[in-house]
Amino acid sequence: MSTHAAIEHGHAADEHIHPPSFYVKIWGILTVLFAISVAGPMLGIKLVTILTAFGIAIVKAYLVCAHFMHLNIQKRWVVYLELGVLAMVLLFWFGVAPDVMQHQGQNWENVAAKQAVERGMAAHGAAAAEHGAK
Amino acid sequence: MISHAVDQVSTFAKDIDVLILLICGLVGFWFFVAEGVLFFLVFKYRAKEGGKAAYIDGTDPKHTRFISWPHRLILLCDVVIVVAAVRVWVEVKQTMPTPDQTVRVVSQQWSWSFQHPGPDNKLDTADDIKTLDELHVVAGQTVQFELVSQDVIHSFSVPVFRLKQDAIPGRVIKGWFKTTQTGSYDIQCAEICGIGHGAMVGTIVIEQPERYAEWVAGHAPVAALATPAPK
Amino acid sequence: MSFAKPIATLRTSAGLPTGRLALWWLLASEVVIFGGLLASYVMQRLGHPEWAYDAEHTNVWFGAGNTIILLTSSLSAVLAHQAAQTGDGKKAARYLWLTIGGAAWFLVNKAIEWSGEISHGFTITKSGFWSFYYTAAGLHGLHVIAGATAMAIVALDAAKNKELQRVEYVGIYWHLVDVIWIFLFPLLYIAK
Amino acid sequence: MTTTTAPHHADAPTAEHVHDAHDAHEQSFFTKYLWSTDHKVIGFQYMITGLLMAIIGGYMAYGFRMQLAWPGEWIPGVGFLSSGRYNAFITTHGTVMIFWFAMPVLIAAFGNWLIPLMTGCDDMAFPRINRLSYQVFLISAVVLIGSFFVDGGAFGGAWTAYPPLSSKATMNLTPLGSTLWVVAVALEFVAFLLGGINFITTAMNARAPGMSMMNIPIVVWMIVVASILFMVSVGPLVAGAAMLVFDQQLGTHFFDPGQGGDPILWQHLFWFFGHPEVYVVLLPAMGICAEIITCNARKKFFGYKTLIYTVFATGIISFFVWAHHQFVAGIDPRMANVFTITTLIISIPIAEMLFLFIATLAGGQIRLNVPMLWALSFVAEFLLGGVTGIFLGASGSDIYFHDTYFVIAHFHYTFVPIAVIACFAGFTHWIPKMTGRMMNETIGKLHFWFTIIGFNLVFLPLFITGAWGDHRRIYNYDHFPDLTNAAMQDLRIASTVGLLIMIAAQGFFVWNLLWTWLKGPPAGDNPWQATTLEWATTSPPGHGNFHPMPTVYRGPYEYSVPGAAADFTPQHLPPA
Repeated sequence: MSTHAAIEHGHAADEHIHPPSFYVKIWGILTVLFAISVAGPMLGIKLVTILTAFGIAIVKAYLVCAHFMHLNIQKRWVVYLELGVLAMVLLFWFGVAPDVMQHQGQNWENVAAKQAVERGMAAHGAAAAEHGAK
Repeated sequence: MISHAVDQVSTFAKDIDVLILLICGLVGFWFFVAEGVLFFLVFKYRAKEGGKAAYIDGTDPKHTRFISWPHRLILLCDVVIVVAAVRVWVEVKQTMPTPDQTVRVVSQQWSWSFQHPGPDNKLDTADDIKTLDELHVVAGQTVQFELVSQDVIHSFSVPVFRLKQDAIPGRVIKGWFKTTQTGSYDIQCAEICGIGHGAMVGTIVIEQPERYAEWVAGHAPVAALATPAPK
Repeated sequence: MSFAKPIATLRTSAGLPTGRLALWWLLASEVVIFGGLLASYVMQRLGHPEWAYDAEHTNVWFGAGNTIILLTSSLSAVLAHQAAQTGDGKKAARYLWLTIGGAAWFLVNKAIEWSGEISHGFTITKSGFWSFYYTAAGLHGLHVIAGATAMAIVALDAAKNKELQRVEYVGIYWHLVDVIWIFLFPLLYIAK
Repeated sequence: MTTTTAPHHADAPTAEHVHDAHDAHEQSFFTKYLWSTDHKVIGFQYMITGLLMAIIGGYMAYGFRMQLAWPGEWIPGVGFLSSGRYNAFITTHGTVMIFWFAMPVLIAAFGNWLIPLMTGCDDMAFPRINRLSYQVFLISAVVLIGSFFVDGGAFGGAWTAYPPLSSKATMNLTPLGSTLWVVAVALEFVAFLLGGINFITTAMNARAPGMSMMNIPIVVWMIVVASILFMVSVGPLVAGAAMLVFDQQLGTHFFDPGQGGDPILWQHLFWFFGHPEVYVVLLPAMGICAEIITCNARKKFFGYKTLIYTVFATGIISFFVWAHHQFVAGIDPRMANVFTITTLIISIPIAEMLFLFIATLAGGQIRLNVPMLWALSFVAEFLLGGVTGIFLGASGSDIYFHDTYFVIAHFHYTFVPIAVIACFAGFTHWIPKMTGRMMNETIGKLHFWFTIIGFNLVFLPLFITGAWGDHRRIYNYDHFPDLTNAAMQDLRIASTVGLLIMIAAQGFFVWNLLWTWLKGPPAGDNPWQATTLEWATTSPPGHGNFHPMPTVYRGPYEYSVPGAAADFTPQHLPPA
């Protein structure tokens, strides 16, 4: 059967063995990236923080998935499966955010959430001002 | 069909009924065609002594056209329904005509309370009329309502208006209706809200301007006392 | 009672071992569970700027320490897999125990961190941020415990050179736990 | 492991040889029926548990329909139904029928029976996980039933459990019942996640040699796609269930608007799962009917590949439509337009599927035996459920129909065909295989006709009461002046009478089961002369299912092949 030939072939591709040093190298890159992501916020620039924190998280996740989980030598559809599932999470986000992230929309207003934001900002603002004065 | 049993009392009630009739016609057609074909085929191709079934895999265009053509027609029907439904939706939920009057509808377990603007026709002033379970509006006027909830989710449903909107605690949701005749009708809670849900009923009283003015005059100063203050 | 594997377990019509196939589906289901939680968190967080003040009270150093622990334990998990590939069950088991050690260290850190926060009044009911903080990190912590338990079982077998393919499977699961933390760390600790 | 290999194993592949001999163990009653890892036994466990839970759900329906027909009267077997108990009854009815009847029977029971048999292997890929899945499921059922006996009684906030009603004990008045409800549902999700991974893996990996993707029987495809849909859609709700329990028991504010939470978030979490869930139970039901219709029409399925692609399309689109349950529930009205469009798009693949079913009949030799009657009635009744959905998917008309009895009638015209009709279709079709005995055709037809008549009598009147404004979840319409009139009450009574007929009709089913048990004639290997692999083995299949393991040479529905001697050519038959 042709499917069986494909299976054997697939197996051979999965069973690729890297030397331990390869994994240590990946770990080294991960550690450096991690250091940057911790250092980023210390600059105190919001945009840099977001970029270093989440950009690097994505790169790190990619490295772990590709080289530690071996998704790079896995069957293609496995990657598509995981990405497809992730796409459903994004779909959920975009379907829900207009109602939950926004506190106001056409003919409606989330008064309670706005009040919670104001209350929180005021309380913490006062606290922060106090903190700054010290 | 619906107006037979439930009056059309708002301006958009008719539009919703027409939409329902349109959908009824379109899907009814397909329903009866499909059922008809189904029963016809079951009858025509019932097992016969020594008969042999045809060997059809359903890839030949000669056969598939019996499916693909109805399919395109259904798509067309879908487009018609979407256009009609969205038009009605936009009219009822997305537009906001300039109101003659604004009222506040407050839902709580398990009653409705209403805040009428009073003689000055402005909400949140001293002469507001607060009532329990009874909403008074003027026939022919456009009324805007602000829907709020004190505790759990309720739903402001007035079948004669064909109007329904959930009240979400923490949110103010606005809507409108324009009445077309006088009468008094049910306001029902359409979202389960606890053990009293089955008894959460209010009345909407639609009156001629004179009667309404009388009611306002009779209730304005002292009405505040009649309110149970559900804080 | 010894358990005889059915033929069904040993077939590979889809082209990859049954255990790994199931694992990818398990991971898919984990992705949506965490995805749903984090999507809810992110949209609420963006809608509530005041949560940033709550986030200031999280301890970046605990988070950072735990990140490096998990990254390193991922390395030892993949080294265990590598050892299993070469057929060295004893070495694979040693690496797995090292990974379990990382998991334990992670949990100890977490316990110290949380008890400190709770004693300062930052409990799960303090605000929306803290609710999500404890729920997300708690759910992740449960996965750490589950992963460590699974690794312990596999390590006992692997030391006897049995079921070596499972070393890879627990490893993949462990990397998922790591990847989830890679996103939790900036979401809960860094973004302020 | 003993390797007592029977002689007819000779032509099985050697690699698989050693492993299919575990029937050599002597097994006690406990290990054979209660602690078994055999997929057939687990299938029976799911089937029996599901049917017992259906009795509970049916009892609830009996209770509240009687209350609605004769409000405030004493109900035989139930007593007086207060509004709190009424709410608990409708909540439990909905939850049980979907999570503890439709899912275990259609996916778990038929999935367990059919996937290994139809794909030609000896068991599930993970028999012990399979057993664990059933045990978790059983615990979840016990937790749910237990919620009726705790302080405050069972949860009464409807199966959608919208907070803050579900999250605050001061509002729902069921401090423990509501938490037990969430825990039970969450446990059920875990059970079906475990089961689903098993089904998917087995169907993907454990197929008999030669069974390519396009040789898989439709029902297996359907159960696999349903399991995938379930797995992907349930994730956010699992997280949501944890959040809801924390809100109830720890005092967090995930869904509490007063403290920065948002009740709408739960609605989205719930319906993001809740809508695909409809297809999770619909697809296996359609698969079961596809098997029965092809077999009894003696015809190849019309457009097998088209159907499979349509199923994929349905599965994907089903993720894009969830907010049509929330049109008037406080979401932004602009979003409603998007979801109206996606909702009407999904009518296309569903219509396509039903057309393919109908087209399969053309040119056939239709045997109207009991399974076929059930399967055809599935198509006939589901059509009505399908078309009435358009009224609710179109935002404009949903403003009026939302949360009325029209909705109830609509989704019962989908769920009753799914859970009851397709379940009986599959049951009567495969029980000869699973037990080795034929059921009685005459009793079966009586059962069929009385159930169908009862069912239509229950729900046709409800379309009308719904259109006339009856709202759901109301224990007594006497409070609503506009809804208190004799015509509507007559319709409500008609509906209740229909339910009594439907319940009484199940007596025929019990009679038929007893008859089959006591004097059912032996079924033989292939009583329906079907082509798929499960009919290639003995009835009931022994441990290990096939001796020897089969090899597949052709597609699943080779009926009435021109030139062939018989009008069916089984999948495992080597080409001449």
